[in-house]
Amino acid sequence: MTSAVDTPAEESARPAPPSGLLTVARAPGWVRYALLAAGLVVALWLPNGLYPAVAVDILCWALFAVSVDLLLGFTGLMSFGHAAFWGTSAYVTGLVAIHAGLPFPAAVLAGALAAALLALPIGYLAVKRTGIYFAMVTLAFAQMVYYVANEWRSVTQGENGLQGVPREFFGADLSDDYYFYYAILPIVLLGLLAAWRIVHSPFGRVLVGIRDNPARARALGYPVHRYKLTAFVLSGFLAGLGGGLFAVGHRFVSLDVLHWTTSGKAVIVVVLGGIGTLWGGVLGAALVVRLEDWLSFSGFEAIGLVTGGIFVLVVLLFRRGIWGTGSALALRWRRPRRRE
Amino acid sequence: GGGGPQSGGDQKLTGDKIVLGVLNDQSGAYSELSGRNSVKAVEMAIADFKAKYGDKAVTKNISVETADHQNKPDVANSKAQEMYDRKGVDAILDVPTSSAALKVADVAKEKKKLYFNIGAATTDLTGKSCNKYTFHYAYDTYMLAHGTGTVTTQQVGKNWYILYPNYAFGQDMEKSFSAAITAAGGQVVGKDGAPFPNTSGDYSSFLLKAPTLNPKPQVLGTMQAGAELVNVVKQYNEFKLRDKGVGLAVGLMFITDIHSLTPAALAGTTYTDAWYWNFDQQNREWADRFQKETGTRPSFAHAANYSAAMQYLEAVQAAGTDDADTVVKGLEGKEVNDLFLRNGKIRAEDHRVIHDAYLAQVKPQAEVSEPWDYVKILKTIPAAEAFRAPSADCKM
Amino acid sequence: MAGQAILSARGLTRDFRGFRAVDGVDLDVAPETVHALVGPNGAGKTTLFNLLTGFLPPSAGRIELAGRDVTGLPPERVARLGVARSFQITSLFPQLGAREHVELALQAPSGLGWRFWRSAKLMRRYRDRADELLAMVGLAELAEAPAEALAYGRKRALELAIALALDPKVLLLDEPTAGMGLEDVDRTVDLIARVRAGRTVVMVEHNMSVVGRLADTVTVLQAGKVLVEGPYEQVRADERVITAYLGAADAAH
Amino acid sequence: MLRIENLSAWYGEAQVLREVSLEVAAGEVVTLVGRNGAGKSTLLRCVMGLHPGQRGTVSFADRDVTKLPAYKRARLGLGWVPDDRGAYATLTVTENLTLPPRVGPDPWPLERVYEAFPALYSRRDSAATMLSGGEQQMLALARVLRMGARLLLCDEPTEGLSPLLVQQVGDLLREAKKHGVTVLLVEQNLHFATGVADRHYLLAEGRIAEAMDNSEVRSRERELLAYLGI
Amino acid sequence: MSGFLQNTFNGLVGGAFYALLALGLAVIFGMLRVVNFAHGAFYMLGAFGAYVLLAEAGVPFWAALVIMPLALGLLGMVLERAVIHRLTRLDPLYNFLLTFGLTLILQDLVKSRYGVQSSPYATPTELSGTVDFGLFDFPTYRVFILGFTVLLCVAVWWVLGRTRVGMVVRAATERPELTRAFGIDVGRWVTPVFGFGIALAGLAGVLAAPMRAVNPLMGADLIIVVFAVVVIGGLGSIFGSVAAGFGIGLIQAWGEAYLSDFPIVSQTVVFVVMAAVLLWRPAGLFGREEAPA
Ligand SMILES: Nc1ncnc2c1ncn2[C@@H]1O[C@H](COP(=O)(O)OP(=O)(O)OP(=O)(O)O)[C@@H](O)[C@H]1O
Ligand SMILES: Nc1ncnc2c1ncn2[C@@H]1O[C@H](COP(=O)(O)OP(=O)(O)OP(=O)(O)O)[C@@H](O)[C@H]1O
Ligand SMILES: [Mg+2]
Ligand SMILES: [Mg+2]
Repeated sequence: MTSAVDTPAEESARPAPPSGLLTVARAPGWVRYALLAAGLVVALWLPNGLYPAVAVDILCWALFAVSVDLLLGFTGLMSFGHAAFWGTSAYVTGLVAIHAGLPFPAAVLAGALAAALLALPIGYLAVKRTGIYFAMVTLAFAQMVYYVANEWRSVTQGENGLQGVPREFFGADLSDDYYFYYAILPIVLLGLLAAWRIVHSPFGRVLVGIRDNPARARALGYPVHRYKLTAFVLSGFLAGLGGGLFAVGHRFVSLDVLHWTTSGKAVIVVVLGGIGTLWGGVLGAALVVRLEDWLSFSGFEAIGLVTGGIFVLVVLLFRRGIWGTGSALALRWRRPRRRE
Repeated sequence: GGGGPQSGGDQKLTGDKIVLGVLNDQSGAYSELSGRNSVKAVEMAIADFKAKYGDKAVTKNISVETADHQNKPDVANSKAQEMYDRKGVDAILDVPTSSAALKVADVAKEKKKLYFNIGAATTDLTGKSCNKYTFHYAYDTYMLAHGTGTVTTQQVGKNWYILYPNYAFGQDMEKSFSAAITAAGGQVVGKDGAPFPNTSGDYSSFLLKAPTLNPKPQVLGTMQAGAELVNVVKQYNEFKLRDKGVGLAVGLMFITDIHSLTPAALAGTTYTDAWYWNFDQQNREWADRFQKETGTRPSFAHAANYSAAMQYLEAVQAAGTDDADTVVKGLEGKEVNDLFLRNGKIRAEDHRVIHDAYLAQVKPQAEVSEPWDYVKILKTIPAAEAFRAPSADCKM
Repeated sequence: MAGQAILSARGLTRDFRGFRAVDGVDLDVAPETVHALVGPNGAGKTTLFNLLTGFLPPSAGRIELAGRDVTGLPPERVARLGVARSFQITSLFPQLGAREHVELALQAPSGLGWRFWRSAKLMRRYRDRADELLAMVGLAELAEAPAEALAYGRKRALELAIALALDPKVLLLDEPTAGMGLEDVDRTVDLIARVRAGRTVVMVEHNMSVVGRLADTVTVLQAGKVLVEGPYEQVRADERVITAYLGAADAAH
Repeated sequence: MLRIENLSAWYGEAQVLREVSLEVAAGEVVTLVGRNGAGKSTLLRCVMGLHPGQRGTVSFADRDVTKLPAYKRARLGLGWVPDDRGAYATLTVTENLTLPPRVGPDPWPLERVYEAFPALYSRRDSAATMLSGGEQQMLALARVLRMGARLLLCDEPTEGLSPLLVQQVGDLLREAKKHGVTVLLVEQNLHFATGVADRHYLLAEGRIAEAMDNSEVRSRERELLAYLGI
Repeated sequence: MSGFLQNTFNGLVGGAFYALLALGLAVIFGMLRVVNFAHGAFYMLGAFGAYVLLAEAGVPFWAALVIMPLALGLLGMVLERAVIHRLTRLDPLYNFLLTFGLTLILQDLVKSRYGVQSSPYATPTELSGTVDFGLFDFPTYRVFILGFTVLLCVAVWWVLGRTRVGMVVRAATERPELTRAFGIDVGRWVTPVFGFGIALAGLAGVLAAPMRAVNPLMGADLIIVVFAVVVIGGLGSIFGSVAAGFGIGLIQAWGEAYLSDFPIVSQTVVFVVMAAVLLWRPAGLFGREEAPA
């Protein structure tokens, strides 16, 4: 169908773009505002209905998922090593908070910047490949970061984890997760807004073009690798934002934040929520975090069986994820059936 | 044992009930050493407590909450908070994995609720991370090294080669072992930190090196645990080190590890045990009850969970209240003997719970007369010797 | 002529694992002309295009654009320097609408594409120009349709609109009329004739009538080498071209 | 040889073929002409058994093959030259040629194929998608000849070929015909079509609008061209 | 000298496992464009199966060496038919995700039935001795592994690269419809190849049982190293995967032996090599630049 004569190297065989893209954008304005308002109300209410620590986790994971979706859904790159950024930021945030005693937003910012910095070399190497290669390469690099953190005990405390990360905020008492939730909510909303802005910016348009046909984008004069790298770094920053908040939220950091299962979980969250839907990631985060919380008290031992099973089902039956399926159904409902 | 409630007030117990929380690994690497069977052990303790006090008990409303922390400290963190805050848990038990254990100690301190750690080995729990509400039961790296290092040096060979996984636990173990060996008149002729985690599962370069050292080591001390220990031992046998005159000592081994490797692969290996189910009649009777409940023999962690639950309930009974500070006061300095704690004492200085430990040796296959009866006890190490002196790092 | 050539190649060579697809090609494209590249299948025309636009690095040789050495530059840089191309095998963004294609192309030189903190509504500023270009290629009514839903001939037209949107100095068209119906071919020829003013066009084409109507100069490639070069009528009559390419009974379809 | 009766086909809800019936006798070359999107390629895919949404009957060599899967139809002697040329990226040129089993009484030996297409010979060990557009077209045609298919379904085999090669393809089809091969040809190039074919069907909006013979096509060429060119 | 040779030998044995696993991955990827995340889980099933056969039916190692690959191959075929096959037309990422989910399921299934403790498995008595190489002696079992693996890799390479089988399967994977139109019953070919790749993983598992801890998580981290190995060798390149597998095994063994003060080296060397390869030859050492992703 395509010939490598026209589009050399692997770009010729780019994967088909995931479906379900940008469907929501076509929903009428009032629907979008209603959804937004509903989302805000839920976000404000959340720690009253859920255990606040769980609500905090949901916020952090929402950012993480959105950062992964920014790459997967809008750039066509599946990072299976995003734990590297989430985790690095968690460590840096923790260290800064412990040793410099800065207010936590500053520490989190430092962590996110560190994550973005790390995303630069990893991204530089990884964006040379696409599709499944990209997934494997990011996975491998993340594993490398994991080992380095594991060995660098003088800094990371190795297996024991970085204990006692303070929640310093100009002396305010945030030790109760309930208040802490409201303290970080603005940061998280800002992060989500940033992701939304990126997707709906001229830059985001170029990314979608690159995702669909990189060779064509190059012929238009877009430096594809640099765009991808920029997206990667931005995504690393957002993941770092989530990771930093996660560290402060739990008041400590362990190696788990860098483990590949964390990367895998992030992808699960995005796929469950809906690839390329952005808000789907938030929904997915809420569901997965809540589900895990429930499972660990349920006495049901095979957590992997449930998460793995859900995952398989989603991949087989609902590839658009919850958000994608929902909006597709809504659209169909508005315009019942096209005539033959 | 103490009598009934000292003052008859009914509202001494929050919500007129006692809730014990077992927070441990129910699906991962430690789920068999403790896991859901620890919950069973705690339930046995509650039953025994109720039987013992009958109507005199502070309350009949004693229950167990349990959660799986999947060996993840962040999960442990939220679960512990949730247990204390929402599930009304008065004391959390077990918590294997050092990072999770340390994290929960933090939570206990903040929430001012009791915490009995059983599953973790790190001495930090009674060192720089100690706190008023945390008690460390069962074992720690010092205990493991001290017993095995001293006795094996005296009885098997003076020259050691130590192989340890290169992370906090392994490094800790290596230091403690080296100290114990030197103190007993032995010598560490070589030591190597193997990668941790060791994905390749291969230890052959270390095992090849061992017999070529000068002077030749008589004992290979391996500090690996769980699956990594299994790898080391399998390859130890493959390279026929025993035939080459290098014996085996293991830093941390559970009865389940012996079961995995089979006694044949380990015959003659020495290690320190905190408790052994077939040590005496008392243990054996309890082990039989346990087997009826669970279908398997108990590890020392199960017995320790039972004991910790029992001691907590006794303390509440004695104090007549579940107020944490009062209960802690009652526990501190208490001397106890029970199923698990022999010549036990709950040290006030660092909340280390000390007790007799045992130097065990794996029996040759021929001497194994029933399932799970894999070791003989070479020596009982008295409580005072088995654990380190209170650390100066610990400031309550 | 070499002095004023806007696009020139010297000794351009490209090997694929021991196979030489382009073999020491010297090419000079005079400014503001239409230069056709013809030759048998597999002669190396598309490969030559890929070399000229930076999609493939040459194994040897040198490429100059208006006197500037562009050898080995990546495609996006070459494009920035004013060289636009279309693809022999249609290459679009399947999920984007026709207008969005053109807008993306119009935006490319501006650096607006980096503004990840601005709203995509900024791109509206290109709308009028985009609609103009779409009208030019006969796609005015189809501005909203996603590319994957367009019929083959429409896709080719969109390719052309995109290339024009870059307002290139040099326009490289790879078989712009392949797969088009007769009327579309005519329309395309007219279009090229219109847009060539102030531009240089290099095109690969098998349709000799199209070549005849448009080309000032024709270069015939064979087996990676230049066989003949000259004005259309002269090339067409050349004995070597007839045996290698046109065939005895010239089929001017 | 080939008989199609009341064939209808859909893409999802959109119907692209409507009750098409046509017949090709043994040894005949028949073309199918029609505008872009008329459904010509779809018709060939239906004959090959590759189109899921279809109704009607297809019989080949007096045998109803409507229910047969594609690979069984191929084994009966149907050879398909797809419109996208169908070159395998992961196979070399030689492998592309030797992949299909031999199905007919007169399969071409490899040497003969390479003799007819020297360009392919020189690229025999390259991955097939590395070939130029025209070379891929040759490969697709050469492949069904090597199979020895009895009925060739050729979808625009001259697209992108140089004038010289177009003539060669014409020669090849005429020669195949001489050896008793039947051809159903989809073609935009009327000039070429009249050169090789005996009869023509005009497909419009999913129906057979007209059946014509060569002379009729020649006399109405202008009109037809205008029609086909939209 | 003999120490160096011994370490080299060990590196090759360690590499043999990487090579076998990478080979299975490469076969599946090269033929079906599926990156099988569950490969590590099947390796684990191979080892575990050997244990279960021995413990519950007294089936010895040699028989397990035949039975397990066959059984897993069959399971692989069922899987391919039931699920993998539905996704082959989509972005290969979906199959990557699917097999990731499958990994979680398989691990947990084994875990909930047999627990997480390592299960006992002894070296077969015929192979439990040592072979004397003059300069040094070496466990017979390791010699066996090395010889067996090399033979197997050569055989697979020959079958897939030099026979019609490989060709048909590559074609069937790339364009199933087209291939059907050429008279080839695609389902009959692709499914067994997937099964075969899985069988290779199972075989590696059985071979590992006597020398590695047999537990539900044994394949989990290993598979990531193997991914790096195939990226180094060139994904889909049979020869590249095998060569890179042995190469990484060697480097790790030497690193462990001579840089034992820096365990980080042997842990990360594979990733560092991968980064270098990506910089220098993005398609991998033996991958084809043009190979589609
Ligand atoms: N990436 C590649 N790898 C190997 N060979 C290639 C590659 N690209 C092109 N070729 C070979 O180089 C030669 C020239 O190909 P090219 O596509 O330039 O031909 P062309 O003149 O455009 O032909 P057509 O008119 O058929 O499109 C062909 O023989 C082709 O097989
Ligand atoms: N995969 C598909 N999904 C939906 N519609 C399709 C698909 N393929 C073809 N069509 C539609 O079916 C109709 C017939 O297509 P077909 O490819 O058979 O036409 P054709 O006559 O071969 O045209 P061309 O001359 O452009 O090759 C067209 O309107 C086309 O848009
Ligand atoms: Mg070409
Ligand atoms: Mg068609």
